[in-house]
Amino acid sequence: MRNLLRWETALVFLLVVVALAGQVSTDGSFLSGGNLFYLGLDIAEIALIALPLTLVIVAGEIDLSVASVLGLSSALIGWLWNAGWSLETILPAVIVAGALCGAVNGLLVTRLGLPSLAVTIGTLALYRGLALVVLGDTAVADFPASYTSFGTTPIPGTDIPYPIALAAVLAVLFGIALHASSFGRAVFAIGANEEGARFSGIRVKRVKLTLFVLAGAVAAIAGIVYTFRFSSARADNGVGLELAVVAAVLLGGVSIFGGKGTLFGVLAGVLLLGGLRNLLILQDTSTEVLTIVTGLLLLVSVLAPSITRRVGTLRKAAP
Amino acid sequence: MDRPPVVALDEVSKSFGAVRALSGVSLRLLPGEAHALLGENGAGKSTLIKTLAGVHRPDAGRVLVDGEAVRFSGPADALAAGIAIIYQEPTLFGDLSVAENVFMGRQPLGLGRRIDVAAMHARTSELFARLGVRLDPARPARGLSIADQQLVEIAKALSFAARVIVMDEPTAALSAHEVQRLFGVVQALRDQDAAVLFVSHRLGEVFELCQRATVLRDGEFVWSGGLEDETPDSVVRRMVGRELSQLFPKQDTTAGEVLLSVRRLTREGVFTDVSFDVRAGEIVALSGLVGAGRSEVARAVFGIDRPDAGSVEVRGKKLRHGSPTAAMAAGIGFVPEDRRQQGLVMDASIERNTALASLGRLSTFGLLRGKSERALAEDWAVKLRLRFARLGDPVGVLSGGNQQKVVLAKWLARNPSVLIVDEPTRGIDVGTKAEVHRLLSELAGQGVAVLMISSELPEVLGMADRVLVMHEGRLVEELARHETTEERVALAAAGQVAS
Amino acid sequence: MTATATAPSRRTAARRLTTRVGRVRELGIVVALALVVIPTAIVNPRFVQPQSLRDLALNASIVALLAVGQTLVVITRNVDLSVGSVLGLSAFLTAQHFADHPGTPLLAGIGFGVATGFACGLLNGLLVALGNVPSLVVTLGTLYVFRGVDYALAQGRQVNASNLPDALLDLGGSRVLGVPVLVLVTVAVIVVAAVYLRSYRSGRELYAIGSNPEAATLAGIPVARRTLTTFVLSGLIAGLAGALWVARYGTVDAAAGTGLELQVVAAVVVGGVAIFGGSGTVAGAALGALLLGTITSCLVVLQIPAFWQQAISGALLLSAITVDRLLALRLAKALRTTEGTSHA
Amino acid sequence: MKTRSLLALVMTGAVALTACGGGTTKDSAAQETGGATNAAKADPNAPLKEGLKITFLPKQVNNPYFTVAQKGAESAGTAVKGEVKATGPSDAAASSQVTYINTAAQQRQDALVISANDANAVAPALKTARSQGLKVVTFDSDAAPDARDVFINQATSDEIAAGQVKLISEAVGGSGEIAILSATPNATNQNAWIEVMKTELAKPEYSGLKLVETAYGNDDDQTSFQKTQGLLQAHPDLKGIISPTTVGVAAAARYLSSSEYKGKVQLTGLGTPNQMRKFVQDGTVKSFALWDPSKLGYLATYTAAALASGQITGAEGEKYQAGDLGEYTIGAKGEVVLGPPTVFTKDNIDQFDF
Repeated sequence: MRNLLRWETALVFLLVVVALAGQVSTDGSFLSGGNLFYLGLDIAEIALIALPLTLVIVAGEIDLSVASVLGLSSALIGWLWNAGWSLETILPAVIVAGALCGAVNGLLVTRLGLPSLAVTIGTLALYRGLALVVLGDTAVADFPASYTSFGTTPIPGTDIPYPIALAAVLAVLFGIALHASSFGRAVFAIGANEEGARFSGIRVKRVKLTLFVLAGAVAAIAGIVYTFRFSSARADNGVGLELAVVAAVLLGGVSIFGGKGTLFGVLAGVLLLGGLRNLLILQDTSTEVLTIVTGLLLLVSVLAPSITRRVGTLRKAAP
Repeated sequence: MDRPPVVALDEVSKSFGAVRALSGVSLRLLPGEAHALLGENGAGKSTLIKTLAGVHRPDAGRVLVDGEAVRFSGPADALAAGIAIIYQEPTLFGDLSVAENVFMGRQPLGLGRRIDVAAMHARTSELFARLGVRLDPARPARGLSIADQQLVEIAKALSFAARVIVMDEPTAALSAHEVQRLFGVVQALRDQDAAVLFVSHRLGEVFELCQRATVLRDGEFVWSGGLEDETPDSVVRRMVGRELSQLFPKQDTTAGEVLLSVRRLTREGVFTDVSFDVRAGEIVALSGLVGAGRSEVARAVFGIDRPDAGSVEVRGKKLRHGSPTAAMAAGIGFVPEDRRQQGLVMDASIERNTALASLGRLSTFGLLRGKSERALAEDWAVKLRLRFARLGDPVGVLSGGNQQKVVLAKWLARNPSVLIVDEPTRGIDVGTKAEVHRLLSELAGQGVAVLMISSELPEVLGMADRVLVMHEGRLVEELARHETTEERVALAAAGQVAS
Repeated sequence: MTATATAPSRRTAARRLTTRVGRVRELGIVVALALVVIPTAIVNPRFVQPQSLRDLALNASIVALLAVGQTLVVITRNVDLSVGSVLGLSAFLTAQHFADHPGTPLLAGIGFGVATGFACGLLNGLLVALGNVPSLVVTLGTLYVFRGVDYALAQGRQVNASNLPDALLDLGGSRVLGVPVLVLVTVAVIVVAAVYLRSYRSGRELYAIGSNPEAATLAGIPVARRTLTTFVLSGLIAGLAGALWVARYGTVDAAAGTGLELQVVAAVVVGGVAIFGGSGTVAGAALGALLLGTITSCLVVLQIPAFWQQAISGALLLSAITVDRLLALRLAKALRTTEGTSHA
Repeated sequence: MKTRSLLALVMTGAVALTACGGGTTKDSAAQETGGATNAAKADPNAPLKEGLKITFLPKQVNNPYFTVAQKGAESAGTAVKGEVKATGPSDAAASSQVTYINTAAQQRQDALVISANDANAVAPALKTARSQGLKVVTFDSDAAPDARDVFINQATSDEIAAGQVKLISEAVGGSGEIAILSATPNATNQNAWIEVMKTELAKPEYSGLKLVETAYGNDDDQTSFQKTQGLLQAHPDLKGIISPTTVGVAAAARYLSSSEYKGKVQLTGLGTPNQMRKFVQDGTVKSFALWDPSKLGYLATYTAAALASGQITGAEGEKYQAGDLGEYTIGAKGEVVLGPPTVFTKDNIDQFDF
């Protein structure tokens, strides 16, 4: 526990360092309202998906299909829009579809007892494949500006993008669910010791199913955000995003083995990755550096706790 | 017995962080002897064994093999020195065949250093024959009963003609018959001049098998010597360092209404047609050999496993099958067999573990009330005399006995009307054991119906108002308190019931 | 229960079932392959002509190679997600090496690629074995790092067939007795790995590690060293695959092999290797790769829109793990009823 | 129950946030086409400003084709005494350019030269950037017309398509089945060319040629390989393949050269000389075409400089000097055409290095 807290402190410290370095090196444009608006837009989908995924990983499972659900929901939006549905019907329908995708993952994991890693690698291909089947390789772009502007303009009078406001609201909800509710306590217990949780009367299967459904639904919401932000419904939207989200969650100090992690850490992780990325792009750093930095941060995030632990025990053992 | 020791520890110390697990402990294992290692939980037995096994390196002191100081850099070195360890929890490879488990890393080789599978199977069969066991060498280890797993471990130790064999609670999972077999094997090993280090909480077995013993307490060496002049009482005194009051203090209570009623419960291939009642104020023991289906019945009653047929009723109301939630709502509490895996979340705090079964009661609209949670944990920590530093500490740092108290607290916090306890004192030191027994007795006195599963006959005899005996998945005998003798229970458990 | 009386027959039944499950699993893939190939061949007989069969084997061979390395890793309850990036890095460096040093002997150049893979694998292995960090995360990290290094070294350049020696390009197309050399190399690697896993102590130890890591430590198995070895082997094979990629495609830039890791993991899982270690064979994994590749080719030949391909391979992967699970449950039940047979 | 209510809360929250008022359908949605209004007036004689800051944003960095184009852009930058910096995503996903467009706006660049991954996905960001004063020039692959000032077309679709059909007709001897191996099915330029090829093939002089299939290799080596094999198996009498994409044509050439179809099945397409040199020399490919990507980059960058200097506004009919390339005229819909593609054969291929 103490190690985790230390890791989150380190994250906040890193965030401050990045912010200050960015501010100095870009002559103040890094923390300007305009840039923060773009930064917010860039991390919106990752931030959204990271919320339920944190819970899933804390419960000792993983969902790699989230980006494909995002793509499928985007494809569905385009397909239904072309079919003449109204957006007011499409959006709830798409969220339900996302929840269904999550439910399929969850049922395969809980009912058949399959490992979620394998299941969601399978549905990663399946859902992306379905997206391609639905929309093919075409793009649907003729959405009304009243909707797409949610993704391109800030909330009037502020520099806050709408998707970030949505993510913030959901973050509070998920934070409460994970850290202050009996549901969250069950999630931690399942991740730390599933059998023990079951023997304590926790409905392990139901909790896990709920988590996968949430992951699917939120991934679909992220798909809506993505579609309107780029006013482009395509089957290949968000390809590969799952790795970025997993990277952010792990960087946030969530244990890949489950049972440990905080939502605050994850949000800090998302911000750190997004901020660093934004800063590097502002600095015209070449893309390969971005790729390498992402990878290194991920390595550091898993190596750091084990190193601090080792140093800690050494220090304790010294006297 | 003047021969030099095969293996000896000389003033060995070992610390983990601030915790001193062993300080200046010595041990001499002579060829041809069976030597008991005794001590309460947390006395340092496991650390000592792991030092012999090469898992831990001592901070100070020496490990001597044939009188020469050695440094084990890992388990492989210890194995090479002829030290075999049979751990309390079997350490088999479920995906591999039984024969490969026996010969892992030492498989007989044929042409081109390739493994000779036929030879390996043949040699495994030979070993099993020596143990009097019929197991297929080619079958995978997954699915073996705990007793069979233990036997594979023993065969493994035999397979490389070890000069020192360490057995950590080898009899915990074995039937009386198998225990006798094992003792025969130990005798045979002694005849071949091997040394056997025997760790057990069952003092009867210790006195039957061993010639000498070493006692540890709180990581320190207490005593070592021949057992011929000792009695179980004198050894226990050395272990706990104080006199013990009566071990099994069940008070007499009058049984009330039937609280738990199990009818014709069946789970295919596991247990068949099990029916019994437990009344308020009663402690009913479910006895039998390990693998007879006792724990499985308890799991099915609590809803962990779904029975194929039959019913479970609490206060006359039928329970939904396969739902721990329903069982809990009806007032059943369940202290499971395996504390570490099933009873507790080891990384979580004492407080959280205590509250884990009461989350619903501790929250409003799904939101937890932190104060109530803390108050609950504090309350039960006091009631059960839990020894701890902070309620926020992970439960994993507690001793086994204190961990068991946390499990009990978790269930008692729900005020259960039916409490199922599966091996409630397994691997617990003698002092805590007495506390647990007193607690169960008090609960019964308060009108709780207690169903107790135990492999220790003295415990069964001391605690139970009635004893149900299972054999191969069936309930074969029911004995009232006055009828119960060690012999009748043992006979019934072996399947020999006087009709 | 009359366990004692019926035990022997049940026991052998369980044993037979166990030994069979492995074979059944591989047989299942072969059946699936037949189910895919035969209808396609009926629709289009050219699908089973020599050239076409060669193409099928060639298409699968690089993924099959990577699947062999991945199997070694997965058996020990780890995973190597960086194989696609290692392949890309090795492919580019090999091609660049050949282009910069036109006189390089063929084997030396391929050795260069293999050495690249070796270095990457070593890094992965050291991080996993010594850093005590979950391999999923480590290799996810190095997936980014290796690809980034690849981009950084390539600087947008591309190595074209005209810069590569004919000997290398011929390797991608030439045949021995009608079988393409690439396929022969793949088969050789599969055979070596299969024999190693089946009949050598250290190979069996990999299964032991995946089956029960703690027990493996206690049994004196050098877990860290073996884990390191599997990652090195996986990297090495990915390096070789990178060199062969150059031979096959002739045109290489820094993006070669992007996203290949998912195909490889899918092949391994479809091939019956348990994702949590302890069981599976390289032959199964290679067959899995062949099946997935063949399905893609069949869709092309049957002129089914390519959009279906991904959905189908996803569904296939899911059904593979489901079948595995059901088989395992059946096996567990069979073993359960043979319990309690230890007393003679 | 708690979990369910939580779920419900999340869902309704999301729905409430998106649902606003009456039904918005495809039909009801008013198509508001902004249309580039060129308020400013062009001054053909305005001097090129010095020190212009121009961002060059390819579909994907590390793509060899764009690396060549980037060199042209950089030499144009030197020619106009401006500062050209190349940046961009490492993947060609529809949306990954948006960040870079936003960044260019943040950095107060003068102009943006971009090859759009997705015509629509980049449009909102481009519009925002233009509203902040950036001049936007698209090249190679256009964005939505109202989101950019000028589009530099490598060659007109007619020129490219007609050229490709002519090359394959010559290669196969005027008759036989042919197929097309394209990039992705939604690649705008590919589809435009394929359409023109179809009308071209309908002409009497190509009556002997029969287009049997269009396959999509997704600009990926492996997929292009498999699609080529598939075409050959599905159509036993196939005589020729047109692959109007650099990745596809190289992959197809490599496959043919190492298979028994070498010399029997003809191949042409759009490819770079360096990629194709080997296959032209070994006879797999007789001829193929391409414009010079570096000239494309040069022209696009020069045009951006002209826009930023006020020489042109992007209106039809405006003329301007593009350095070494001479004079260009802006055509309909703000398009500028680089010129006819070069045809490469065994005889001339060694004169080119890109």
